[in-house]
Amino acid sequence: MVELGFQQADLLPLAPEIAILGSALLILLIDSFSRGKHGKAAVAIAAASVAAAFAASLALYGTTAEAFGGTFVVDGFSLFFNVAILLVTALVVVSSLDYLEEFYPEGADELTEYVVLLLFATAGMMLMASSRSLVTAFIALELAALPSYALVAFAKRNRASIEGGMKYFVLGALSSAFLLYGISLVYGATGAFDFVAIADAIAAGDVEPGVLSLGSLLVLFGLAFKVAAVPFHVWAPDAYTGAPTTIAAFVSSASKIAGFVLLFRLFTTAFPAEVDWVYAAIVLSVVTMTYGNFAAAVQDSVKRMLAYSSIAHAGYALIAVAVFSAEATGDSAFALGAGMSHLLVYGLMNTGAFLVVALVDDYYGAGYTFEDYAGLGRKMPAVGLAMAVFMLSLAGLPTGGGFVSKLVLFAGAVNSGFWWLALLGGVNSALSLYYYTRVLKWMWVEEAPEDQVELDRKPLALYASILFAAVATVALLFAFAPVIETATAAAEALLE
Amino acid sequence: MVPPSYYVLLSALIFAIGLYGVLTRRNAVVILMCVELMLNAANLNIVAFAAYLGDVTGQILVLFALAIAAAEVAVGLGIFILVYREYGTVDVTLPRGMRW
Amino acid sequence: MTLEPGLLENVAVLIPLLPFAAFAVILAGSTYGDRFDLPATAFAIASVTASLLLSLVLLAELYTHPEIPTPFTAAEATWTAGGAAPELTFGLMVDPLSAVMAVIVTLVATLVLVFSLYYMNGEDESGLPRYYASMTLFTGSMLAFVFSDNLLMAFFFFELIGLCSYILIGFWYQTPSAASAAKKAFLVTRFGDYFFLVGVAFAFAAFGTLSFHGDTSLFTAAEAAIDAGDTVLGVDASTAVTLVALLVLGGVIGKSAQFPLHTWLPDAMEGPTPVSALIHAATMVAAGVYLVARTFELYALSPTAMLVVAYVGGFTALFAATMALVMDDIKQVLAYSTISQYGYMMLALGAGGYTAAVFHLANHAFFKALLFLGAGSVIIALHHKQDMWEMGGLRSRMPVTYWTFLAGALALAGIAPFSGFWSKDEALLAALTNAANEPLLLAPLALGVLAVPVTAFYTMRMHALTFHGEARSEAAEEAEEGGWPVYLPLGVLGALAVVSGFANAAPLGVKELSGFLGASDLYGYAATHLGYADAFTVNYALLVVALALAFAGAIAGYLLYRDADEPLKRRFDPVTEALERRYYLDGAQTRFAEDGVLEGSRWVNRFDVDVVDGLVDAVSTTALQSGDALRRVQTGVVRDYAAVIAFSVVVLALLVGLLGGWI
Amino acid sequence: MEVPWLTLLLTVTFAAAVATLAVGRYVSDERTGHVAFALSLAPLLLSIYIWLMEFTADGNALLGADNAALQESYSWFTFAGYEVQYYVGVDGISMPLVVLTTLLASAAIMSAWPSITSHRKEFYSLVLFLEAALIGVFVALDLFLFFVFWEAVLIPMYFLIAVWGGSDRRYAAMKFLIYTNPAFLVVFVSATALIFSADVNTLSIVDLTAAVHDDALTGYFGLTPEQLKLAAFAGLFIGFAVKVPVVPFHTWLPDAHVEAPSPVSVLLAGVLLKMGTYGLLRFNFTVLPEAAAAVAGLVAAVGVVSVIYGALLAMAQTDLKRIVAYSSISSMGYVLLGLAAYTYYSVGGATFQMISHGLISGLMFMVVGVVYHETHHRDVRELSGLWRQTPVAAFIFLAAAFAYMGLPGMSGFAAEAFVFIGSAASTTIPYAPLVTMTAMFGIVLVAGYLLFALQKTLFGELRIGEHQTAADGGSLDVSDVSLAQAVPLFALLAAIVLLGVQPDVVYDVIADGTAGVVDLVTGGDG
Repeated sequence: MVELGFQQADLLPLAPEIAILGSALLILLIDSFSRGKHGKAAVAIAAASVAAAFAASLALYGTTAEAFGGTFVVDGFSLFFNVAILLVTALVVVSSLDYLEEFYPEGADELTEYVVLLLFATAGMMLMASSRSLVTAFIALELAALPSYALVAFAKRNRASIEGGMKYFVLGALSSAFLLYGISLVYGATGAFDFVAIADAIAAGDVEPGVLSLGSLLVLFGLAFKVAAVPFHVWAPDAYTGAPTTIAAFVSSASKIAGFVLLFRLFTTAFPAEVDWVYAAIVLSVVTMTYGNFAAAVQDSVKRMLAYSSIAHAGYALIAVAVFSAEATGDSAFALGAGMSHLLVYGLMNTGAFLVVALVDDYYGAGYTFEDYAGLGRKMPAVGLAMAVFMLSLAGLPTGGGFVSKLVLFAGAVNSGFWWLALLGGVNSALSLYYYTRVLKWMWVEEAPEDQVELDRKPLALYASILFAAVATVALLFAFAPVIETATAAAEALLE
Repeated sequence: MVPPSYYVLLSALIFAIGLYGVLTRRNAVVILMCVELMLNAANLNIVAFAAYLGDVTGQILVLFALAIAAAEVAVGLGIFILVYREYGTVDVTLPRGMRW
Repeated sequence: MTLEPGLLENVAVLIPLLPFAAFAVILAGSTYGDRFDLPATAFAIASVTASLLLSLVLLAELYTHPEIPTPFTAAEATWTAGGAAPELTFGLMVDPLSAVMAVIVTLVATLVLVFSLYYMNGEDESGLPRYYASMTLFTGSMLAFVFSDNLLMAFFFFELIGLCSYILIGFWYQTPSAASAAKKAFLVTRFGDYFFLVGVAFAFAAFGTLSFHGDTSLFTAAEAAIDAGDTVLGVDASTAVTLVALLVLGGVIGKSAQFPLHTWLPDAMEGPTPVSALIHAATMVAAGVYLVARTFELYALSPTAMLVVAYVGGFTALFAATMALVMDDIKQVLAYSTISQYGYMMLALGAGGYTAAVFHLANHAFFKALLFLGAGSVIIALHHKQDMWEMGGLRSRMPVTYWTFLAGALALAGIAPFSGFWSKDEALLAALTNAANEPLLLAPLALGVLAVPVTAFYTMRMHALTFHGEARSEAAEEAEEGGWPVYLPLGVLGALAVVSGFANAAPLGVKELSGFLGASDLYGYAATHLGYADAFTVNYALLVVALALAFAGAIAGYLLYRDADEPLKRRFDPVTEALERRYYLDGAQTRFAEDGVLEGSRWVNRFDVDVVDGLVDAVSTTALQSGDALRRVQTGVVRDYAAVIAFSVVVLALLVGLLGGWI
Repeated sequence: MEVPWLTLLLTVTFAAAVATLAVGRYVSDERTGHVAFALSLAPLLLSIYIWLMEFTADGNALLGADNAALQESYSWFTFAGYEVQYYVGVDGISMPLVVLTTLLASAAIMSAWPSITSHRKEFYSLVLFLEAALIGVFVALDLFLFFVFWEAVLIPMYFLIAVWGGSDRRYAAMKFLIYTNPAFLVVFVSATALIFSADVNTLSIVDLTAAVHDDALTGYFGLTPEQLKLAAFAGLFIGFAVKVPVVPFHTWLPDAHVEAPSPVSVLLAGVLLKMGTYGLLRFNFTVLPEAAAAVAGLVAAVGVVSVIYGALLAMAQTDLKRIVAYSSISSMGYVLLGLAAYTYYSVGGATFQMISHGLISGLMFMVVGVVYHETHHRDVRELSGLWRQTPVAAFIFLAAAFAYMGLPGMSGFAAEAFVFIGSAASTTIPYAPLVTMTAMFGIVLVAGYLLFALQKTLFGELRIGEHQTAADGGSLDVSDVSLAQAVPLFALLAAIVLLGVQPDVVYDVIADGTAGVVDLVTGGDG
């Protein structure tokens, strides 16, 4: 037993986060003390730490622990999201090896900063999953957000990247202000930051309903910004489009997942369904999936289509929040578990899809529009097949776990009496087929033009990431049991 | 003791001013300052409530929030430098290459 | 001759089976193309001849052994066991009626196939395997229809007969008019069959059985339902019986080319003449009438249905006969004559004259096949000329044809003692007798009597134009008669035209056929249910009147056209116009199909494309357009984005506040 | 040891698809089709073997836990206390459909040899994937598994139309996909609403059926159990109706058919449409008999409208494929009528019609494919007198057309006769005789447009597009069907005739599967 005043009980449960943070600091340290930059080594360390964190998260599974006076809590819920976030990070980190070398000529040198920023953001997101206090939640959120701003603007000579970073930052800062203001009102109304304490205060009944409601709404909006829910999504299409594609994958997947985990925990633990945020969540869900799909349907750029598609998926996941209603809380664990499962699967599919864009658009320079994908499926069948898996699974066809998770999610809505929300989701899914299959149409149906770029190089790491994501997506169709069962158990524990 | 409603009113005012600035100004740095105003409005709220409730947690959050705001400024200014380098100005309305 | 027990069943089974077997062999062999011509011919003739012999054995056996209980089921096969529902079976029902009909069918078929050696093989037609395959399939189907022991099986083969008719009418498929006629024939009869099938479905739904005999036959079930006053098909049982009978009558009207579905038969003359002889004169067209005879006990349960049958028959008899007056094509004359003659049979059936109908059916089969084959002989001799105005003077050049054709013509004209006279008279007698019990039968009777001189007139006109006077074309001057494949069928049929009427020459006291058919049972049945006469006694007044009318018509026709070299009909323009245009009915039906149904379907299609599918496309267009409109929110300017967020916060907060009640 | 026959069948089919891709790399382009056909024989023979030797179903699969034959179930995942299983089994309804699928898939593959000339291995592989998914649809007894296969069908179908289709293939493929997908979600929502209000703990359709029939239903959010049943019936009906398709949800079908390559049309018309009717039979008419009986008149009316409207549409077409496509709509209307009538013969006949129409429309599309491949025309106005030069193809076309018209001696007649004699006696449909009679008028209309098509294309003087021969001779540059093409054509024709002459080959098992469904409404008095 170490006697330095540290409590093992505080630190051990947070081992995954500590591993990520530690390796980030280690890379910085090496970077400071060595003359040259060691991009590859940094990637290796990062990959190792992600693997370690992943292993730790799995190993910790089953433990429920509070750390640092209950401001952090490690439970099935947080570990589930750790896994989801780390999967995305791993894919992004590994693929960055090839990606930055090609896309940014100075990339190899900049790789250390890039990796460190990624790791910090990852740590922030994981901490968001574990936070059970508005204080730690806010800090973790900013820890995730600030590196993300920098990462989006990472391609310093690229106008789109800068523009995207600037927009992301300005709006992110604005929404942080709303969030903090909301936190202040909740604090004022309940006198507490701890989620459980807030719930207790509300239960005690001695709160100003208007202040609490407005506060919870502002917090909801702040997190809605994070998950890019319409109408707080405005930053997302531009930031995703402008960002280096790996970062777009990271932000649109991991960051969104992290936003949702906080949303889920906060609104299930702290605010009972009687508080009026439920209306807002329903509105957000409906508007988000509809807007995302409609706008995605009319894009010319694959990357921007994916940006809107990720907005649409936020709408689906919001169903899990929206179905909380006074009558149906008993069944909400089901919907929540379904939402969690969908986010995990979504992380893989969405990241994989963005990585294909990274490969085609950035690595090979084939172009960003749908037309530029003409005939690529036949030229690189493995990637074409992987893209088919991602697109169809995102659309909710049974090439991957996306089919199961989306259906289970809709089933959750039906189970809570929101059959109409499920139907609306269904209509949206159908519309989404239009634009997802457009990609496949160009990749597989159309013939490649004569003057298409050479695709002779094979970036191993990028390929490996894409294929891993594809295989994992397909595997989740068959091995969906651990995901949904874990998620449901975690959701049940959370709601108790 | 001053009742918290005054603080709340004041902070709301400051928040609104900040928001107004964000919405109307073109200069990135001014916008950044306005965001800081908004953040500080929230901080003011929290401090007021903390004092009223006799709870130190709120004040701790404010400390963190200040630090975070500073970090935000650092990142933000870095990005604005890139904007300036590319556009020759920090007018936020100019970068509009991506839309729809 | 007495057959071993059980052997008779086998004989009956083989009768339809042999042509089917020949069909299968020819179909398989037809892959060899023209090299299979001879084997195909041989198989066809051999199988049908064998069936003929077996039919004769069957008939003889039944005739000589009245103690054999009939009807009996020669063979039965389950079509479907039906699971929990009643099974549906196919069985061969042997009774005097089916035995007589089988002989008619196989005899005519055999003779026609022999004639085909001259008409088809002799002319080096291509596609002979197809011809013989269809002919054997037809013969097999017709025989199976004849032996059917239930309504569904009857329909089954009724339709197959239609298929064969379609293929054979369109035998010269490269001729557009033949292809069109084939389509029309199938379509019009299909229209009739539609009602037939509805009748089958209703009968099964109403009475749970379709069988023609046995303890639970359709007739006994229907009778029982009426007696019990059951409600079936949502109406009382007697109405249901009438409904079923009338629906089945739809098929009859289509197949037997009765008004108003007669229009296909004249067109069907596009087929080779042997086909016309077999299918469109003697057998297939007889199927309709045969069906009514077969289900006579059902019709006898419904006075309404009986009257409809009689009216359709009487009207058609006169109606078609008038059109035959003006036709120039020899086969067209025969076609309208066929329609008219089947009208007589219908009239007989509707009037309760069961024997008369079957008798006339048999006689007509022989003499009409004879006339068609005679016409075929002429047509080939004239190198496929069918217009009677290009014939003439063939009497001396084609003596066998002339004399046999004359026998047939006199039979058709109803001149004693040729066959048609006896049976036609019995048909009219039936109507006259029962008009006493059912006055409404007077009208069809009158129509039938009126048709007698008309028939005689057009028959002799045809005969005179074809064989008398001067040859009116080069071909007619050089016409030559064929060999034994022509003489044999013409001779046999010619003999039959003279003698077959004596099978039931009632005025002479011969009632062999009636006795053999056991008609008195049916008369008794009709008497019970309809109040019709339970026996017919010869009415000599009617006999004399009919004969006189026939003679008058025949002599007039002969004299007017003996030396005619231009159509006389021009003198009666408005009337002949109507007759030549076939009372405008053909045109009206075609217009209904083309301008009505087809044009209507185009309207429906336009509605489908513009409205139904247009709505679908509109949804997708709207979705994409609204997507395009929605994304304009994304102006690209960060200050606008901030405004969106700020505005949304305010709106949503207000909304929720109002919903939550804290504002 | 118990052999998991159905899993084996699915695996073999799936493996054949993968093997085609793999082997396709090593054999010449022309040989790919041969390889695929050889591989497709494995599921075909296996399915026939299963039917003949292993299939011992007793009654309807949904109406008793032990009714279905060859049941296998393994837990897949659990959510909200509901166990989702890999649960398969066959009964008298699904077994013939499985064999129909394997038969048509092999036939389609063989018929594709001459016409599919690009990306062959992908094509054949996708056809086999499609086959596997279709088999899955028919053997699944778990709701979720059913959904998986149901949606899995869309994927190969989309590509088969989009890649190998005609000039407007992209639009057609997209329309097919986007039209049928939301329909599925309506089905999904309705079915899950039912599940969640039923006292079950699995997604087994068998359990669900038992629960619904035992009235072990709670209401659903303000709906009483009765209202829920009606609402679920409506949702399921609309969803499946799109797939059938039933007027007015039919407009995706002609586009898909016209653009799809003919071998794919074979499967589309032959099997895919049956998914819709199969769904209706399984869910609407078996799980929810009360609701079905309550609205039988409406369903029958929809069926009648489909029959007549589809036939009228077919009549207005000149493209052979469009004619057959619209007539499929018409034929499926009979199925609806038969199901709604709830008598032994009508429901059995409706199911028999699925098989029969599968064979006939398959044959029809194959022969149209031959004509199109040889002449490059499908418009009846561009073709004339083909009989003279391509008698075998013409013969098959003629035979298929007459089969479509319900010529006795062919399966179509048996199916229609069963439906008609059954539905005329219906007790669920108001004015059943009148309704039946109206629907039956379709048999006149179908004769009208098919005879017209035959007359235009096969008869008259030989002419193809601009090219015309002399009135009495000469030939054009078209050849008759080759031996390889003739094999599947004659095989299907033989099956059609066999089922027409001896329907009990299939109807026997179908009747066993459907009798229980009828008893649900009529109480054994159907």
